[in-house]
Amino acid sequence: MTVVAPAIAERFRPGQFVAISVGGTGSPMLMRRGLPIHDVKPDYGGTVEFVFPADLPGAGWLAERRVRDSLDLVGPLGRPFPVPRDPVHCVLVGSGYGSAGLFMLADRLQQRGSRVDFVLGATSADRVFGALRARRMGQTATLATEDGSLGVRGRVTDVLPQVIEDARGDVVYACGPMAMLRTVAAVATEFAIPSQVAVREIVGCGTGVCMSCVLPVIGEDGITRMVRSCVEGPVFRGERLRFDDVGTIPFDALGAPGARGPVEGFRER
Amino acid sequence: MTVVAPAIAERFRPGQFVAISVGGTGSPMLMRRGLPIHDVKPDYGGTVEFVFPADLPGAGWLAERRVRDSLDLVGPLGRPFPVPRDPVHCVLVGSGYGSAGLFMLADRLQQRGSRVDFVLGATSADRVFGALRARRMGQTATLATEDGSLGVRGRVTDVLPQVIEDARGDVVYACGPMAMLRTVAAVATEFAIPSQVAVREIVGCGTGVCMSCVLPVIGEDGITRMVRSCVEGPVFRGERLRFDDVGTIPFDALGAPGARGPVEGFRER
Amino acid sequence: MSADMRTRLSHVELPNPILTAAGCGGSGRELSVFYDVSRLGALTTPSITLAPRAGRPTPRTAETPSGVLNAVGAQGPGVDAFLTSDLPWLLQQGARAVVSIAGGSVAEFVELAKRLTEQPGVSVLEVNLSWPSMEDRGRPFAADASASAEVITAVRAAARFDVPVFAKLAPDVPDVVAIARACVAAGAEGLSLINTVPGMAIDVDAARPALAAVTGGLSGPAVRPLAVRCVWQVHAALPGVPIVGMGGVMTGRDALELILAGACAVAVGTANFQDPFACPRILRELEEALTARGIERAAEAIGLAHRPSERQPR
Amino acid sequence: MSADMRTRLSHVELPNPILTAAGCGGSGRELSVFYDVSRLGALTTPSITLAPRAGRPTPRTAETPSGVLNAVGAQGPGVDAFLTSDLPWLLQQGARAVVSIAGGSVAEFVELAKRLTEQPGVSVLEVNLSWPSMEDRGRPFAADASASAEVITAVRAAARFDVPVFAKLAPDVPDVVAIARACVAAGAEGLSLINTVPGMAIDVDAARPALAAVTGGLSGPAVRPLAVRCVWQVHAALPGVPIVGMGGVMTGRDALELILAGACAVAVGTANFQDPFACPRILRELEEALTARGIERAAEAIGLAHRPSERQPR
Ligand SMILES: Cc1cc2nc3c(=O)[nH]c(=O)nc-3n(C[C@H](O)[C@H](O)[C@H](O)COP(=O)(O)OP(=O)(O)OC[C@H]3O[C@@H](n4cnc5c(N)ncnc54)[C@H](O)[C@@H]3O)c2cc1C
Ligand SMILES: Cc1cc2nc3c(=O)[nH]c(=O)nc-3n(C[C@H](O)[C@H](O)[C@H](O)COP(=O)(O)OP(=O)(O)OC[C@H]3O[C@@H](n4cnc5c(N)ncnc54)[C@H](O)[C@@H]3O)c2cc1C
Ligand SMILES: Cc1cc2nc3c(=O)[nH]c(=O)nc-3n(C[C@H](O)[C@H](O)[C@H](O)COP(=O)(O)O)c2cc1C
Ligand SMILES: Cc1cc2nc3c(=O)[nH]c(=O)nc-3n(C[C@H](O)[C@H](O)[C@H](O)COP(=O)(O)O)c2cc1C
Ligand code: FES
Ligand code: FES
Repeated sequence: MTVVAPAIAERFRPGQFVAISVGGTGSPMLMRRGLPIHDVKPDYGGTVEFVFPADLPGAGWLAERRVRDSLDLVGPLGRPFPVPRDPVHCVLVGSGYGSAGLFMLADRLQQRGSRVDFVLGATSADRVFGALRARRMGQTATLATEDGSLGVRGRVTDVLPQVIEDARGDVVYACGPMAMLRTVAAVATEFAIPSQVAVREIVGCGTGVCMSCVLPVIGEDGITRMVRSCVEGPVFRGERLRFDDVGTIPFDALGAPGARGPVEGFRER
Repeated sequence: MTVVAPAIAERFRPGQFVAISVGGTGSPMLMRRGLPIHDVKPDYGGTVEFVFPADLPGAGWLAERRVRDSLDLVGPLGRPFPVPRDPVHCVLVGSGYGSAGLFMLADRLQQRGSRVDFVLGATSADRVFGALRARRMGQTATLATEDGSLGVRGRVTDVLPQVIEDARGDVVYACGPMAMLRTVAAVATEFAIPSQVAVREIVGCGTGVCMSCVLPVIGEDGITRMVRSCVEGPVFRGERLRFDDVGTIPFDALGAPGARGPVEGFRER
Repeated sequence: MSADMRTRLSHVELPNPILTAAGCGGSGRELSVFYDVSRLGALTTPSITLAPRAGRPTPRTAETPSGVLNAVGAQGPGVDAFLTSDLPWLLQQGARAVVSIAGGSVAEFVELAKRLTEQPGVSVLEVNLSWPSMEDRGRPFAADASASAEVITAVRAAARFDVPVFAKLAPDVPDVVAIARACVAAGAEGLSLINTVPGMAIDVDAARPALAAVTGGLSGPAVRPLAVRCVWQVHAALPGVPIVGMGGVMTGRDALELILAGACAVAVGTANFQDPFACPRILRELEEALTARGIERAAEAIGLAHRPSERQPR
Repeated sequence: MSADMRTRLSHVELPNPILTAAGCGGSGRELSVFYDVSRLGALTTPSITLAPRAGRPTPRTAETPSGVLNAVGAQGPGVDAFLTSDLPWLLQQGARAVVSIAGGSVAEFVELAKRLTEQPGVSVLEVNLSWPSMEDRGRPFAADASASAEVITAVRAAARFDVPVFAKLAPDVPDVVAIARACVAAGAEGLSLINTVPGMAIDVDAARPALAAVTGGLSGPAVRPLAVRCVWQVHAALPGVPIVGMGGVMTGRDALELILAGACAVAVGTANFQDPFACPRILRELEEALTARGIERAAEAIGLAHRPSERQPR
């Protein structure tokens, strides 16, 4: 979906997202959906293109929007992908609609003289996003689908090690579902290269006030904190994000329930 | 608004209404709006035309519907206007969008050889519904607007006595806001002729299950009951509807709070 | 292959778990214009009172976001007319009747229970405990465990032994489980959860309460999270007690949500206003949802969301 | 001509009646990206606890019809970090701070009240009584009049005399007026109504609770009828006591609804998630709504819907 949004288009940096509101005024759906920005273009003073999955709650309403309808979106939000000053070899990994977030990054990296190799995948061919564009832009573009309907049969993470090796990758960038990011980060660690992963499902406010989107992340000081992926992410260094503990409060996290904190009651507000 | 609804078109009798649902699936607006049927036509297997006021909650959503969108409506509902077998002189009084309910009635009355005189009004010219059609169909058509922007300055009830006299009216039919129906009924009583009034604002279910739409009505047996205007109305005999007691439970109504019934608690469910 | 939809309210078997909620399905005649009411698991009657009641003044209902406020005040014909007209009509249709009763005192409840179960025909007696107690300055029985238990003990003693007594509870109490326990200890065979939640709306243009009665009961999808929570908590505490879940069920998915929380039947209220075909539609959707999940008997889904969770890596 | 929007929380004057609700406006820094937070009547902080808290596991929020369920569990930095970082930042912006406090025991509340009011800077202390009491097996203080009063008495004694103490109450009690009276008798200068309502949702596809914490608090327009009702009842019973009304306010009309019911200020919670500009927008809409009705001072609208009604013929 493409919208005219000059202010967002102007300020956007790769990895950032827009938080969109669905259902219109008086909608029974109150939370925003964070969606990766796929493209920004100078047309009509600045347009922003984003991709949404067909099963996103509110997707039906979004799909019904027509030309010249207005849409309520806030952005660009979040911390962008860090882009190295010097040319390096970058492997960009995307799954499903998460791939959408990678093309502007590739553009920026290539402007700085970096080499870009793509690894894109999805459950099936029709859900692979941007395969053509990846082929056009990337030094190489490796595709993987779980049903084998496009490229290799399997997951992006199955082919990733080979790609890193072949491309002599210096860094991995990824955007996709959490389970995939976890494997990507692990693969990067095996190769002893850094990974920058962008988490994808941000539902809440997108602006840091609702505290929905926290993840256990290890800080510079070695202390784990529950940090908001909408403002302190969506991009994290792969080795800082404690994937195994997502969905929990690790016992050693700052402020985790322990001897000192108040007990957790059966219904706390 | 015109919709294709053969089953409603086929069964419709003047005075009946449709109960429409606004906002689509998952809408935060849960109640139906009862709207007078303006016209039914044989096109496309049977279409139904109804009118809704611009300030109806949900009017914005209704106005946004486009050709071929589907709409959820139930009808025809309610008891129709009784139509005399023999030709008589009928005065049809409508206010605002309530006028919409009168044209099919006029048609039916004229088919039976009755004479029809219209009295239509609204706050201002742009809110008078069907003035042209009334002029075409009626023996006479008297228009009244509160600001004088069309026809006589004043309310329909100001001009009604003169029309009844001129037309030698045998019966008055009316559809419009409650306060107007009340005066219409009073005028008819003064002329010692019957009035048939159709109440207009029915919000709830339209099918008799929610008990929202009750009015105090005197039955054949002389006992006042709180009756549902969606199933026992929307058409009532003017002299049976206790206009002065609308919005109350008259002390002499069947089951009114009294010596025998349980007390009314501060929050009863 | 379609799922086996049968369910039980205590020893009473119903062909399917979709009921109308009290006061939301009329006498049954209104809905029978649209479908055969014997297709319902059961029809729950409006709360029957001893004397006829004219109800509260209008406006009686107001729309709120995803909700409806009502202060109908149990307009109804009284127990005599119910027994001579409405109940026989329902039985003649082959429908099952859950009969809701409401009284201002224990004595009224007892009288109603006796009168209604003298003859066969009532499948289940549902005791509306949200009714204001005349003896406690209009405070609803359901606000207090001992007041609730007192009514249930008396109703259980007065009603025919083979008619199960279900206590219908209010959600706006700090501890719904305590009230539920007290009712079950007092002899209730089952529980109905939840009644409406006291609410209010103001017509901002008129600067007046939107309802003539000022406050009213909130129903509809807005309150579904309260219903799910109450059913969940009570089923966790009293897993053997049958629960009729209700509150904001508009679709088969919503009905399934309450069943997964622990309800063995689901009553549909406000949805009947929005869609006269709501009950048969919800039944069909529920059946499809179960089949799609490979669940062959509706009964298997009851309380399923309580099973201990294997922590999955996400 | 624009309306005079000033209002008072006890003796504290605010430039306008629109506040953020506790836990819904972050530390203020997040919203300051969008507008100057000194334009708020006040910013209410998340409930401050003695120790830092990591909060509850995710998923922490779920969407329900016109509502949001949350079980964030008051993630926060603890009182020390609040005093050294968040509060000075707010004051530096020229913003006013209503500081919400939460403790598991009376002693914790006392410690918090002391620490926070030792230095000036706190405009109002809001006592979150929905917090589970460690001394009463996790039952919230707000469920019980005497437990609430005990906390308020102690906080009032511990806090600086010139900092008004507001008691924030839960709506899910049979008689909110009784709790309100007890708090005012115990020394509360005002009341905040309402906190979230305990609710739950089940992910029907996973057949699991949607929240990691199973139950959560319901907020948003779904609960506005409860908020209006509580504000109305408490204002009717205690007309002189200032009330901060909140619950489901999304627009200026909604804010006006609570003011007409008796609130002298309105806090905006969930709407901040939906629209980062919610507070300034609601303030503007409220001002327009007042002006359109010929009301020159916001204060004149407080409780206006309570005026006796001349019965109008309809
Ligand atoms: C804001 C938001 C809210 C949403 N809320 C809901 C909701 O409430 N309910 C709901 O049903 N859906 C919800 N969705 C939709 C859902 O999260 C995804 O959008 C949906 O799964 C489809 O996305 P996808 O096509 O990218 O496929 P995905 O399921 O995201 O997967 C894409 C590909 O990632 C790769 N992958 C997956 N797992 C691994 C792994 N472990 N290792 C390596 N690779 C892997 C595979 O190649 C897979 O095919 C929501 C989405 C968004 C954005
Ligand atoms: C289902 C439904 C729900 C609605 N809910 C709301 C709501 O919640 N809030 C809201 O603001 N609006 C609501 N409305 C809108 C409102 O009821 C009317 O639709 C609105 O007043 C405009 O209708 P109208 O143009 O017919 O003018 P009306 O106000 O209906 O009046 C038309 C004309 O009737 C005549 N008339 C009026 N009073 C008298 C009298 N005493 N004697 C003689 N003649 C008289 C006058 O000529 C007047 O100009 C609702 C409407 C419907 C159908
Ligand atoms: C108009 C209306 C009338 C009701 N009348 C009764 C009643 O007489 N007795 C009763 O126990 N509950 C009554 N209820 C409550 C419903 O039975 C049900 O518990 C509640 O509405 C929640 O379900 P819902 O959200 O599906 O409507 C009534 C509800 C409504 C909306
Ligand atoms: C995510 C979230 C966090 C909240 N945190 C607190 C809190 O820390 N302390 C408190 O007293 N209330 C808290 N609340 C309750 C709100 O302050 C407010 O009372 C409630 O949400 C109703 O208002 P709303 O419908 O405008 O959100 C929180 C609400 C939400 C949604
Ligand atoms: S989405 Fe609300 S804090 Fe991140
Ligand atoms: S509108 Fe529901 S009973 Fe008439």
